[in-house]
Amino acid sequence: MSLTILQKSELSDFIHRLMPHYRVVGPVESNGGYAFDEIADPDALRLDYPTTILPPKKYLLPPRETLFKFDRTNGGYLEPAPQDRPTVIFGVHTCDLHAIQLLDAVFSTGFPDPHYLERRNRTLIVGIECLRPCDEHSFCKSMGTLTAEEGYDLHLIDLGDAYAVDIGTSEGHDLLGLYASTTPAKPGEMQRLNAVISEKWPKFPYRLEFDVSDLPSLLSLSAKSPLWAELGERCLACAACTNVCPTCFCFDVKDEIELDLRRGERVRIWDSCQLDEFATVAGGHNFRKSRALRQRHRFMRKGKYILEAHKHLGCVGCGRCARACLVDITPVGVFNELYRQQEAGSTL
Amino acid sequence: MNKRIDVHHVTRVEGHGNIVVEIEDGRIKECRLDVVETPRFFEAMLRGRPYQEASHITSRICGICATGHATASLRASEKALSVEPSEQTQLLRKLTFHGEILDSHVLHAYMLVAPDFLGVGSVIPLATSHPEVVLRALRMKKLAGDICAVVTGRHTHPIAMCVGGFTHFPKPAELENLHQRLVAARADVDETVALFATLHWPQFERDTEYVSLTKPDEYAFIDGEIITSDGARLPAEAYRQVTNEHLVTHSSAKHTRHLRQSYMVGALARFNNNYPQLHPRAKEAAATLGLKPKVTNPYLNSAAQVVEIVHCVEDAIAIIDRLLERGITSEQPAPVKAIPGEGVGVCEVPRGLLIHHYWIGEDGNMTGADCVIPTNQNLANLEADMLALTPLIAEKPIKTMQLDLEMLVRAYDPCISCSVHVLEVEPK
Amino acid sequence: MTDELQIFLPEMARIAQIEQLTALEKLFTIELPAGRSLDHRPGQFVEVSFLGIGEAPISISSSPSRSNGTFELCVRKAGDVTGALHRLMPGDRIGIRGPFGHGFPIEHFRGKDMLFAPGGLGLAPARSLINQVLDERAQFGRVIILYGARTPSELLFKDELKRWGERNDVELYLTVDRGDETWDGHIGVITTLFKDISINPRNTVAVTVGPPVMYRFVLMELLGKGIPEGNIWLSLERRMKCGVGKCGHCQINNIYTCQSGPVFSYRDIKGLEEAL
Amino acid sequence: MSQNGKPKVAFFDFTSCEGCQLTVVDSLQDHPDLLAAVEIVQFREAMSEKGEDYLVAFIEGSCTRESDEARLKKIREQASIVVALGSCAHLGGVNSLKYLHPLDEVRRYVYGDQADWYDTYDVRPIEAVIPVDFVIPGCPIDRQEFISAVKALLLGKKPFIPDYPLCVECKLKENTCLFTRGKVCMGPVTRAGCDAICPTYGQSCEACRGFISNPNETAMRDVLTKHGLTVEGLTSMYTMFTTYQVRETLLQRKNANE
Ligand SMILES: Cc1cc2nc3c(=O)[nH]c(=O)nc-3n(C[C@H](O)[C@H](O)[C@H](O)COP(=O)(O)OP(=O)(O)OC[C@H]3O[C@@H](n4cnc5c(N)ncnc54)[C@H](O)[C@@H]3O)c2cc1C
Ligand code: SF4
Ligand code: SF4
Ligand code: SF4
Repeated sequence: MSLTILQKSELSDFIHRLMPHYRVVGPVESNGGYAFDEIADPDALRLDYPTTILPPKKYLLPPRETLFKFDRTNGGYLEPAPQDRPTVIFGVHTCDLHAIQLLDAVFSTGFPDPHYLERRNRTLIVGIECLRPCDEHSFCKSMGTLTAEEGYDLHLIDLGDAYAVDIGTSEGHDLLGLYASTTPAKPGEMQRLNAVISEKWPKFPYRLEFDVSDLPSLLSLSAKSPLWAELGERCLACAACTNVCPTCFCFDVKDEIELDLRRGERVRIWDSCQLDEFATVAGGHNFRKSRALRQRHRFMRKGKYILEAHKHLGCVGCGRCARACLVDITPVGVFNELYRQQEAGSTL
Repeated sequence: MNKRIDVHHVTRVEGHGNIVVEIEDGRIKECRLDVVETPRFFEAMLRGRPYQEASHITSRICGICATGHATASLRASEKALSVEPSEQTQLLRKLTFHGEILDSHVLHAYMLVAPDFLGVGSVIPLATSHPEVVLRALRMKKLAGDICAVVTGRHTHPIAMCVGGFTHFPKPAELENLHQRLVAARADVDETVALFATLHWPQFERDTEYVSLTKPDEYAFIDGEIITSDGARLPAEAYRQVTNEHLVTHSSAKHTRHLRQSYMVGALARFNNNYPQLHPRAKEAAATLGLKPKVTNPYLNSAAQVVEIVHCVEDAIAIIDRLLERGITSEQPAPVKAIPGEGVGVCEVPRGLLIHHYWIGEDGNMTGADCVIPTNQNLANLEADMLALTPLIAEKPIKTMQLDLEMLVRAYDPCISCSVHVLEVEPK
Repeated sequence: MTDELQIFLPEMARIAQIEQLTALEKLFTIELPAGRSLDHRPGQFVEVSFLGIGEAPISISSSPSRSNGTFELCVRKAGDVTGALHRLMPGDRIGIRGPFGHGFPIEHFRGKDMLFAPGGLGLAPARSLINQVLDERAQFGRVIILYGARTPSELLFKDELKRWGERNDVELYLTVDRGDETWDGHIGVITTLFKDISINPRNTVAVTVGPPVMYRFVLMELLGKGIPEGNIWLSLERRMKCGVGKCGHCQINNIYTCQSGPVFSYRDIKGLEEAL
Repeated sequence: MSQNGKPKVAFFDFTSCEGCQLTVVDSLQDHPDLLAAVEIVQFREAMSEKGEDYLVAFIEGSCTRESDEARLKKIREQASIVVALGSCAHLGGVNSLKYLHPLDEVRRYVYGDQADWYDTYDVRPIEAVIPVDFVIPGCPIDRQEFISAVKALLLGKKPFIPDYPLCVECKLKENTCLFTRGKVCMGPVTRAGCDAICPTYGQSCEACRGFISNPNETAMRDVLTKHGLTVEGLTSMYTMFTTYQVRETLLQRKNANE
């Protein structure tokens, strides 16, 4: 880890210099909240944002993405998808950094996914250290995502009138070298950094009533819990929870065609395991017909299946799904309830 | 001589109407426009609903003047509840209103009227014979629709308008984009004026009473006093003195009359009554088209629409300038100051004077509503025109007669789905 | 992006031949470009594209031992893509991706008695393995085939069934749920065939492919006969949108059917909450 | 099919505001090639020509009187494919408000009871009169969805109409949920496909596209009441476009209980 200092007054210039070469995105005010969006005016960037509705995932796995184009008249001539501009994402919280690491794992294991990986390779990530919880829904500390050792090219820590910049990769180093004016960290700034970091931790509460390392086994034991049925009663199957999730990656694939019925493209679009038709096959059989089963699948995936398949937990504690759910189905609530049920069961 | 013309469902008009003309021994026995649209009871439907829903329900009276109905509805509620919309709200409303007038006039002039003059049955053959004309019309219509979309989400059944203001605000970049496109559209507008200046309008004059809203300092579309070419001038609230709605047997729509047997509303009436307030470029266009108040050939209603196209484009540009200059703020809707209440909202929708009159109860629910629709006001006048025209053309072959009559009906741009609102509900 | 990395880009293949098997099923013979062979294993599937409509996973129905540079797909008209495939003619082109999934581990089956119990359309994938086994007949013990369809007219590959029935090294039992005037064979669901056969459970590999509802009952029979869980093989159907372990649709607990399957031994999946 | 190989389509209107037909006209702005893809043989609002030979009939508007039934049946006889265009045709739509006196019944719908309905010739969706092959929902229809549906029909596949809640699209729009802005919204039980245009423009969804086929009614009621909706408010939310559906569901429940 090497540290330099970027004065806040220099940030705007940094971004301006990036703009001819990169698509620069980051959190901006939107709709009474915040959203990651393309930055046209560096002053619109809000690095001290609490949270966003959609995570920065949308720049790596877009909600709708062309897989290839075709022309049916020309023997089905196929053309690979066009590429996005190289992108710098500013202001990624540590929970989202963890989520991106999971996505990296998902899309590079087995058949590597060229669409994701190409985009990922052309994306630089500038993280920002969280100094206070986004709101009452975040539970990053419990999930072990309140800090990130890797997954960023640059990482910013707010020291008041300057950012301490932690350089994570050589690409990050070059970006800074080419486009930003920074100064080496002075001893006073190192001290401030230490103070900032040590002050932040107590501000974050632990919200799980057990250690996260017990989560997979807790879920294994909970396959038959009555809680799933209860969640099934409440759930609207609206998919808000999965659509806002930084680690969800399920998708549907569709063909779109022009009116001439010749040219078209195959696209992938976000899908959700919470929707009725997600596991329905021809003939009408639905492998997860009830909302209860779908909720179980969701939480099992977050706390167990994904970990087993990709060595990362499928939940990073960002709290987005909890904020989005109209019927208050939240990971913290669910996991703690399962834990209490287990505790009660094992002491019977 | 015996002749019978029965156009069962006049095409290229909004809604269902039949022309019935019967000439027996050279005498006109029948001459009427039957409105056979199903009554839709909108006023009854409003009763008991929260006032916030009224504009959403009434916009569904008509897909073409949806924004007009919504605006009249909001103004009626606002008057009833003593709500005073901000300057920004008024500007945004005017802007989207211009979008609708443009959309409707372009649709009417190019797609419904022009085919008659170019000798085809619809705009579809025009796409091959006069592609540039059709593409221009589509381009202008798209711009018109986009104005509405930027301000209210969409033209047909606008979304972001509510009592007291808006629930969504355009971004400056979106307005700048519209501004550029409007300026660029002047070329299309000029072409439009030029095209319509070449058309040979049927020669037919019949003076009548022309009724519209009026405002001292602008060409009135939203709010204002009611004025008539016969010299009457009265506040909107007194609309019943003008409209005198009455039922006639052959129509599910109500007819109206004022000082004469009938009166006319719409672009021609506005043009005749408010010529001084037109934008200078619109006045130039009027000159090119050979229009000078007072115009008494009803076929020229379509030409007056072309003049209004010019006016609306110019005024939209001016409104956007003003909005950009003062900046757009995401303001809350203006508050309701009094409840219950009664209010009258008036607008000049594409087809003429539209009146919504609401009664809102203490609980915020509608207790009564009355809507007076331009097409209803025109029906009696249209029949009077038909009656005057028929003897003049009685010698022509029946096909030509029929076309002349149909063109007359279309010139009025009747909006028949709007016109059927038979059931009136007064507060008990 | 180089072409080898393209996991979603299909290859345009030619339909060499189409045979109408039943009212709903057609058999397509497919040729890859440049005479390339598909190199599949029995039990694998391909993703078939009709450009403009979409993709559908379809099992390879021919056996690798008979490839001749072509392969066969037996397609039931079930919706948009399959319906569109049914409207195609020989010479038309379709997109092919794959083969995907693990096939049957045939190397572990050699020397064993083979009991096949496909139901309905399940014969399509099973046929690939059956023909492979028959082509290497000497390497296997008994070959028993129990096949059931709903009605006689829905029986697939009737000519082939006939040929199998005529061989003296194949024990073929057919059944239909509902008979008709053309049918003088056994009537009843597939499980009613089991009581007539005796097997050596220690040396038998059972392969069953069929609709989800069938498995529970067939498994009861197979386990009842004493076949070890590790020697019972089935092929699971799931919705699939990518075939490459990404889209999430085919997930059963922590596994992706398209990658770890679609062929599984009962031992592998019986612990999975949602498998059967 | 006409001689040029283009399928012949016709547009018909019943009781409606004609906004959906207008939307069809509007869709030409972005897709003038529509005219090259199909041959329109009847479209009263926009053309005088009338052809009686058509493959696809797009029907706008509700059936509101007995005489409409004969006309609908004639169209059904001629057309191979009948598509209901917009809320009025699909659901009865805003027209069915006309008979909305029995607020009590709607209340019972929302609260899961059964109800007694009076019998009258009521406004009805066209599906209540003739079989409908496909529906393009919305008040008005969505231009894009209309074009996509035409393409699907041309290709011989079923038009894709989502059967999941509006919230799916609303989230992708990154709208702040109206429920957290102190409003209420029908999004969680309403069929998506409009790109959540009303919430995006700051207004509650009024369910103009109808309900999804498997709504969680109980949970929805709890959400609405938790956000302060009174019984009257609930009733009004459930009846803007869907009075007919609410009645039908109630009737079915009543019959099921008898
Ligand atoms: C591993 C595997 C092997 C298969 N082998 C064969 C075979 O050999 N022959 C054969 O005829 N069929 C086979 N199927 C089934 C076949 O994939 C489906 O019938 C087909 O996907 C339906 O697509 P469609 O576009 O025609 O139908 P659609 O119009 O898309 O939909 C019809 C129904 O199919 C469901 N469905 C949609 N996509 C899929 C999907 N990808 N997988 C399953 N169901 C889906 C939908 O929920 C809908 O209910 C196999 C399926 C799998 C998973
Ligand atoms: S957000 Fe809540 S209601 Fe919606 S699908 Fe997820 S858990 Fe169910
Ligand atoms: S605003 Fe409406 S549609 Fe959007 S998320 Fe909230 S409830 Fe769903
Ligand atoms: S948001 Fe709701 S009311 Fe608005 S268009 Fe969509 S479905 Fe209709």
